[in-house]
Amino acid sequence: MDDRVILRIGTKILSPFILIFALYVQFHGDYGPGGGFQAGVIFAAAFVLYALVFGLGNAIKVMPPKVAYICGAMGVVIYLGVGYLSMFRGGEFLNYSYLFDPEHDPTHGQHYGIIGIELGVLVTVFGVMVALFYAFAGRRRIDT
Amino acid sequence: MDMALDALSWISIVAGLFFMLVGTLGVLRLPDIYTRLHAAGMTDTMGAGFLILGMVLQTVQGILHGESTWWFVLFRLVLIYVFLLFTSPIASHALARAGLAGGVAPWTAPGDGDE
Amino acid sequence: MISFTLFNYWAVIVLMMVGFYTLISRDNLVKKLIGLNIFQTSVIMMYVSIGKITGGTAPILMESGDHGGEVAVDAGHAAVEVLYSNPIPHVLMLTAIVVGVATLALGLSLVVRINEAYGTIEEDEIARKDNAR
Amino acid sequence: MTETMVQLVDVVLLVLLAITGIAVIRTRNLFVAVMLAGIYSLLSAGLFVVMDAVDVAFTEAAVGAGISTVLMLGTLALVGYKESAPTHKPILPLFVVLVTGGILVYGTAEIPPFGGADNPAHKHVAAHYIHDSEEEIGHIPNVVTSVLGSYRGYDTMGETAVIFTAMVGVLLLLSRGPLPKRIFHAGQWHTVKAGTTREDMVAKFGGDAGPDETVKDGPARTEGGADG
Repeated sequence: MDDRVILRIGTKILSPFILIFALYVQFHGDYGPGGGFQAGVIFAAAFVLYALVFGLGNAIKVMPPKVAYICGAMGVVIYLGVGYLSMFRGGEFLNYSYLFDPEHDPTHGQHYGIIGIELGVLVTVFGVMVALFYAFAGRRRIDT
Repeated sequence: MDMALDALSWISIVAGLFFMLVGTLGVLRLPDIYTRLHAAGMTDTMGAGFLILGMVLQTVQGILHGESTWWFVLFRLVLIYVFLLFTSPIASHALARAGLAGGVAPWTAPGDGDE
Repeated sequence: MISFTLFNYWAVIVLMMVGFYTLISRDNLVKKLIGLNIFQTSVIMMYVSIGKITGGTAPILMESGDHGGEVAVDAGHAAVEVLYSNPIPHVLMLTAIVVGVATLALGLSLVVRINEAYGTIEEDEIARKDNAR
Repeated sequence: MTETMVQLVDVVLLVLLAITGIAVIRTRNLFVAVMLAGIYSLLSAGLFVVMDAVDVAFTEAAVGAGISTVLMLGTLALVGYKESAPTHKPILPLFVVLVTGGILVYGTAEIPPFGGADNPAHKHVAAHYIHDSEEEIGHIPNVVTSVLGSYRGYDTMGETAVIFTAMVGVLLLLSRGPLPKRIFHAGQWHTVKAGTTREDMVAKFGGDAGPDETVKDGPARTEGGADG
């Protein structure tokens, strides 16, 4: 092990709080500033911090690039899935009012629809940001 | 009571601004990265600390006036300070390490130390 | 204030032109991308300042006494109308920022590839090497 | 009183932004330029808070000042920190910029005053969103979220797809992709034979030891970022 004790311990203490803060931003987005984009970036920032302190090799063990790529694609699928779900329930594409029964309160469906698509945005942004960081940091430099 | 809290809060906010100013001057005037980090670290702990203390006093005043939801604001302010206590020294430490790894020799006064 | 009515727009245009100048006058590709970034941020500022309403507050609806904001302050006259800034530019610019970082990443990766092929990221040197081929 | 103070903060932030922008133009150390770009993003986030756009400010602080800076530093670790001296006279770009800026300023004469509550921009659907979203979308106090998620869900969907596409593009360009057909090294072009790996080229021409080193000390390898 190297001698960077303060950095390693500090990262280990802070990382879970960064992740929790990202989730807070995600789910508090209905009531205050925040939402999927910001939460995704903050979620990714925790992994970037980990990679900076522990090295890219260890970060790849924690979060393989493939998982990041799949996350990036999965978010779009979740988003489209919510849209198609409301379509199959009898409404228009992305009309969340139809997510529940037509007699049901339409605002209920709207609320869950927004939570669903925000989740999709979170997953995509998180995956894309981590993948971008890996792409740039994992590149080997050829001297020219 | 109100007056006292308000005055205390403003005093600590002004003190925070003073420390911020001194820290900024230090960053601008000091000779090398390590001494500048020293000044910047003071900005974070003392300056931001006093500013948050001032805001906490304002929040306490609100709570005394029966604003029950301001407890959350107080809680968040305390959390912010706790995280500042963690992140600021770690960031300074990381920067100083990076400077050392990058081969920046610490500045010494002319004619002092190196012969 | 001295005719503050349009000052904000003018200042934002100045920032925009600073970014534009960086973009067209520098040869270094990374510097060009930084200039593009500044330009883009200034455009976002332009939109956001169109959405601002003087005396307004952030478009987060508040119920009386719940968030301790404007309504609570004006508790004396009960049903006071809270003025909210226009949320539409905020929504549009929110997406623009994230798209901006996506395009920036794409541009930076192109810069990395150009550097690998040419060994430089200065535009005139790249042109010179192309001609010397 | 408060409005005057808000305008004061606004002016101070705009002046600081202009100073930062001009410093970006003047510096020749790319590391410093990237750091100044991060400062620019953070200052503009402050400006967005002043202009009541808290969501935009949050995004700008997280994305513009955070991830953009990290990506640019990652690039600088691969391409180097020095910018060569400008070779052209700045007269033509300056002329273009001044003319464009002049035209834009001339165009602002038709813009309604800053901050007016009766501006046309606030008359169309914005009032509807603010007044009726509580009823139509349910209890979501943040209007930006309900507009982003529900009223303008298509926008957000396309935008999610755009960043996904950007990831695909960057991965195609950067992740273990094929080497360029020719590489410029030591004053001449070298043809890269088919089947040569990146490791072979690093062994032949020199380069970084591996991914780990690139990350660990990459941005730290400037001269402390100190230039004046």
